[in-house]
Amino acid sequence: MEPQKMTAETFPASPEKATLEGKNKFVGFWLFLGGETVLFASLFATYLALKNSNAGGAKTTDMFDLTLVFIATMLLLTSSLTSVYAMYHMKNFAFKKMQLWLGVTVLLGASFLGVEIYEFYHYVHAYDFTITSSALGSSFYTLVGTHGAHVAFGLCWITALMIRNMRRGLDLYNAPKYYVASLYWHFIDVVWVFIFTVVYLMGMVG
Amino acid sequence: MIRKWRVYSLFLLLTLVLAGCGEPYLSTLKPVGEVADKQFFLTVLSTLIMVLVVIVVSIIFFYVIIKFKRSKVGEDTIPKQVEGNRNLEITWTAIPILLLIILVVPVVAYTLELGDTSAMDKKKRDPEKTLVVNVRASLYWWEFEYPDYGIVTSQELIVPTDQKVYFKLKASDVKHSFWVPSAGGKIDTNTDNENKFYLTFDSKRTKDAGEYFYGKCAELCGPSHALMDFKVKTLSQDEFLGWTKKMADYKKPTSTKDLALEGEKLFKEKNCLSCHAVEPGDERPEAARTAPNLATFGERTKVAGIKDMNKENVKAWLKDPESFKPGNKMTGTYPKLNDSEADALYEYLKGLKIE
Amino acid sequence: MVSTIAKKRGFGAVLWDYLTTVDHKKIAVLYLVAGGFFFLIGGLEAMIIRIQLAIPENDFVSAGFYNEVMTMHGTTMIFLAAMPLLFALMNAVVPIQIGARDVAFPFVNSLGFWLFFFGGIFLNLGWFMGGAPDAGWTAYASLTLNSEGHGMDFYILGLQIAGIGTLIAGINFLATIINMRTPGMTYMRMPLFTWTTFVASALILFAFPPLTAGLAMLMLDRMFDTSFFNPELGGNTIIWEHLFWIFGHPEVYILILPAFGIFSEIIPVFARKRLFGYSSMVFATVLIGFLGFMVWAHHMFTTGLGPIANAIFAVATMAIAVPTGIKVFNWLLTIWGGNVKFTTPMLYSVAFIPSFLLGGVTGVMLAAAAADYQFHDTYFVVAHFHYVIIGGVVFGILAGVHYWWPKMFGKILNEKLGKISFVLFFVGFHLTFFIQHFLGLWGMPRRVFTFLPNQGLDLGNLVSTIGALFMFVAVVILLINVIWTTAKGERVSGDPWGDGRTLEWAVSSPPPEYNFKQLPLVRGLDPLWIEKMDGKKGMTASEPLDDIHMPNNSILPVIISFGLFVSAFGFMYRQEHSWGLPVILIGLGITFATMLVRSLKDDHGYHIHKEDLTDDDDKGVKA
Amino acid sequence: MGNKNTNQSKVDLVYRKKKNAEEMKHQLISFGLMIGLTFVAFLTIASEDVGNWFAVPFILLLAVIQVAFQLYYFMHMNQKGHETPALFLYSGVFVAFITVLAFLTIIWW
Ligand code: HEA
Ligand code: HEA
Ligand code: HEC
Ligand code: CUA
Ligand SMILES: [Cu+2]
Repeated sequence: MEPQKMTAETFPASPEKATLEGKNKFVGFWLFLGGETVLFASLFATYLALKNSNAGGAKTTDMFDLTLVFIATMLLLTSSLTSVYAMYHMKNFAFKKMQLWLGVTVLLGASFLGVEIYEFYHYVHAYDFTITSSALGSSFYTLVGTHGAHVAFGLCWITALMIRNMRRGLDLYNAPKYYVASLYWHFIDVVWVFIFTVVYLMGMVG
Repeated sequence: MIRKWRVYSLFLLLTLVLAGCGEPYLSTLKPVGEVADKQFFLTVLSTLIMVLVVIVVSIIFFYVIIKFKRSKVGEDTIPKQVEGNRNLEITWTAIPILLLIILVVPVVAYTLELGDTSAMDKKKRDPEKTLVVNVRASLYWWEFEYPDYGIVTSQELIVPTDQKVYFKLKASDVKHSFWVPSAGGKIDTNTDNENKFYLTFDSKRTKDAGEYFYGKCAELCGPSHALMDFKVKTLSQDEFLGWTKKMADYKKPTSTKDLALEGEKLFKEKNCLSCHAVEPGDERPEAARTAPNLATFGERTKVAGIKDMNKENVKAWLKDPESFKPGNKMTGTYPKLNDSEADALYEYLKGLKIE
Repeated sequence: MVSTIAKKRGFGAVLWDYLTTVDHKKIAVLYLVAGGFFFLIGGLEAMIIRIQLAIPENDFVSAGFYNEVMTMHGTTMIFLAAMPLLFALMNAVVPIQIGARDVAFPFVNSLGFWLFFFGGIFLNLGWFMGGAPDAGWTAYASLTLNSEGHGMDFYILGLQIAGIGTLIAGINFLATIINMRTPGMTYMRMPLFTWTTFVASALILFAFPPLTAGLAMLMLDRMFDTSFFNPELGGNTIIWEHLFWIFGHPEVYILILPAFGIFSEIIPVFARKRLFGYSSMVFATVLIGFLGFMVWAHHMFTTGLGPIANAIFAVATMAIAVPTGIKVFNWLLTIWGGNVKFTTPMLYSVAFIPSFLLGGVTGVMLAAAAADYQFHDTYFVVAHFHYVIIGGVVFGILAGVHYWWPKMFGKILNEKLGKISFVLFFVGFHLTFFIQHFLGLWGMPRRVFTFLPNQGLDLGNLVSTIGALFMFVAVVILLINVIWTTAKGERVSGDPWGDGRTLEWAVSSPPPEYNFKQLPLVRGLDPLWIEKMDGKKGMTASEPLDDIHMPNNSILPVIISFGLFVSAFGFMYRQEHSWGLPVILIGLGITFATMLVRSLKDDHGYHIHKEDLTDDDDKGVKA
Repeated sequence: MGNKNTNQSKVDLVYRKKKNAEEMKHQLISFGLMIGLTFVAFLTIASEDVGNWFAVPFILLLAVIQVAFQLYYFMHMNQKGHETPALFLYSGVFVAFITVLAFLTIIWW
């Protein structure tokens, strides 16, 4: 059964939780985020245990470049705001605007990823710092790389949602999907806050 | 009839337990030193508490399953649907907590006490009072280094009685674990760092226990993990000092027998020397010491830590170590030996002793 | 009606039905069959262990092969037998117990099964492809990295795939219990099996990610030359030990809590008496789950963490005895004053109490850190965990299988065979493992492929092996029972034990695909019992009769899991064969493309119309 | 698909729009604060004068505050119906915390 077409009047206040499917998605996804928290904690913990194990190679204090990290941080933080903005439009049943702001989110996210890839490339070439060069390298690239992979997955996900629903518009079937994708995107940002603090900023002070 | 059988089986069980109380050189239930004593005390104390718990629960258990059988209560009766009972809940929360407190106090005390190795790190350590032995575990053999005396031995650990013997332990390939059951609990030999602990051996009880104690590798380390045994010999403190002197003054035994001389030659030709040292004062760095030190091989009671020492076994080991210890690191590292070569090597190795 | 149609369909159609099913009851059957199969494999491996150790210096198997058998026994039993069998019971029962028509995510439910299935198959392929895992089920890093051949790769990749399946299955149960309860089914009215499923699923949610992370690191180290665990480049093998046990300890509670739940269902039914101290049972369950995360280092007392860490973890570990004790006494008090009928499920439940008790108290002995320096890695530990696992988990599974068999398949397992099998299993179990406490104390390390004669270990090991033979016979009789019942057993009603208390006994056996025609109204704990005591025959409906929404079947879960299965081969052979990389990409491509298909294609399910519901009266709620 | 919102009146809609706008305002403010916190954190590290004994705990605190904004405003945990998410998220945080604590204290000893 196709979900019925909606109007601004008939669209509920919390479209993400208006159906049982939506409620399930909402709860299930939050549960998933609880698990992700522990996954990242394991990687963070490993990084912290190994962060001085550079095996004679480059140290974090030598390599990290605050400007680059700052730019990346701004890009990702702003993308978090734009995705909030998209959800604001979703609640107001403004489909076009929602799509637009999601588009901006994707662009910002993609630039973040670009900066990160450049950064990795730089470490490899300027410092010979790779995932195999030391325990530090292994744990650094695994932690930051896992975050990067999450960003990449998030980009694909949001893009797919946008394309799939371009013609269809908003309804109660896809609203939870959008909502959950935006939760995911914020979570990526949460993780990044700890990465820039624990890995980069603390890495600068040794 | 059934009664009698029950009593009989109880007796059987008891005799089984008592008769099989383990061998004194291997069993944790036959402690031979202060460390093992403490651990044995905890074992007994905890067992007693547990037996008490088991008895109490069992009494209630048998009471309820016998008393409230349907055949006794009646097919159609519907029991009162009791919700619970606050006082009972409090009781069976409080009593276990009390029992655990009784257990926890000595556990924590002993854990801290047995973990105290500060004496071995003291700047002005008197090696005669606080002996330190460096233990290195490798696939599937043990090396014991006495840094104070510049001695290295393998497979057999010699320790003085009636004093704390401190150990610094590590592994050179994969993780192993150092365990002398009758002298005390184990500690792992890690690949990343050194572990420290101590053991003690009581002179009187070690005498009664026999020639030597069994040591074991207690962490899975590969196919021959089960065969990674070592022996512990105890000497009185004086004897021990004497032993270290002899070892330090070790002179290559000069054999007169042709066969032994032939063996010595073979030992060089067949590449043995590239791994095995034949002097206790091995000065090569650790990484180069890739095989057991054979300086006192002639005094060992076991070949490769596991098989009885005799000509047959030594020769069999030399010809095909794999059949003794699957996956050992000696197999295939030297040219094949024929029977007479093995004879010669045996003759030579047998002569490697202090005197 | 439904079942007669099923009988007439060909084998192909039935197979296709099970491959594509998203019905929790059919997924339960899948878990039961797969988990049961792996239990037999694991048991066979146990028999090889015991035969090899029957006499000193035996050469029934070689040292290397023994390590493979021992490793695979532990890994198979924990990951591929015990957990899936519990999942089978959870899937069969929990949605019905809370009065739901389905789980929250039927598709994910099926995906969880197929991931587990393909992971399990992959893990076992090592037997046929040049070496099974051989570093113990704990796979300590230095040994794993040192292990030759592909054995440990099978372990790493197989568990990674199966682990993801378990994780999403856990999320599914959580969401189901949170969202799908029928009107009136408040948290504090949920049956204990549902509660323990809930807490165990939460443990899965938080315990599996560290395992995932650890396995990923092992994989990177083994297959991509990183150095997490390579001390020469600054790595540290202890990290793996921590990650493994941060997962591993909660894992044992993931196993035991659902078993506790099963006993808490069975004992009240056959004692005809409400569970004593329901709320403290719930409280104890949650507390055990919580404490379970703070004790993992008791597996590492001898690692050298230092006396203070050891002391802290010793105290924390012992604390778990308290909530567990609360449970034990509540079970006893449930029987007290009851009217006990000793059916096979009840026999297992009653036998569980003293058996598990013995295992539990030796656990507390192990927790005494300084004493554990002696016990660690000896047969004392082997005895401890088989007492809790078999006396707790396996007894629980066997009790649950006998208890819910009629619900799942419409026939009661033969009671006579069931009781014979129980007696043999019970006697064999104690014979096998009681003596092992002493073997450990007498100085026998675990994971040894042989032992020397005349060191006081000969008789004990022989006794242990004889006990294992008893268990073997018991399992064979159980199999016979299953076959006999399937062929000859008689069909039963919805409430075959007569004293059912919870909602699953309010629907027919087996239940219709939609479980409840109308969702039932729950008025308290043990809802069916309450209605029965009020003289009613069944539950009161909480809604008018209406169309029922059902999810569509789908083959996609199988394909998604298969993709990962394929890519695992690529990962494994990447370093030695040039086809490795393409295979990785193909495999992952299959998986991700299928996931994309799933998300792009709308799947709204279908409806069973109410007109089609009214004519068969014995299905669903009797209004 | 039981949608029970068909009878919503226009008044309701206006009210909702206003509420949404209100919420968006809060979110904008928290975004501003987050950017500010980030600035402070980077400046703390960039400046030579701040000692590490202060800088490290300080930036960690800033991170926690920032993440709280993210969770409570951007991810709506301040709204009703988030009790279960909060329970599970905090359970995850608890496990995360002891994991990190353990790795900082007993991995190297
Ligand atoms: C279902 C599985 C399960 C369960 C439930 C438990 C339960 C417990 N376990 Fe066990 N354990 C394992 C499975 C399990 N374990 C496995 C598989 C291993 C080995 C892993 C490996 O190395 O391969 C292991 C190993 C293991 C060790 C490490 C040993 C070593 O390797 O050196 C320790 C140490 O503390 C331990 C402790 C405990 C404790 C304290 C409990 C407690 O939860 C028990 C609590 C229960 C009771 C105590 C009984 C009832 C209580 C009362 C009646 C109240 C009164 C009681 C008292 C006052 C004592 N376990
Ligand atoms: C759920 C968990 C579980 C279960 C149920 C069991 C069940 C059994 N285990 Fe256990 N075991 C472990 C988990 C489990 N085990 C773990 C985790 C380890 C540690 C591994 C490690 O160190 O890494 C271990 C280790 C272990 C050891 C120690 C090995 C060593 O350290 O070297 C021993 C030794 O006796 C043993 C014995 C047994 C026996 C006799 C059974 C019996 O109860 C089995 C009974 C079942 C049967 C007898 C099935 C009979 C089979 C058939 C009838 C099928 C035949 C037909 C076909 C296949 C078609 N196990
Ligand atoms: C790769 C280096 C290597 C070479 C070359 C080598 N061995 Fe060994 N040898 C070992 C190792 C390692 C062990 C310990 C094996 C074990 O116990 O697992 C050992 C054990 C022994 C033992 C038993 C030691 C004991 O303490 O009981 C003897 C004897 C021995 N080797 C003699 C020889 C002889 C003779 C040769 C030459 C013909 C030889 N080895 C060549 C590595 C080597
Ligand atoms: Cu070395 Cu086991
Ligand atoms: Cu544990």
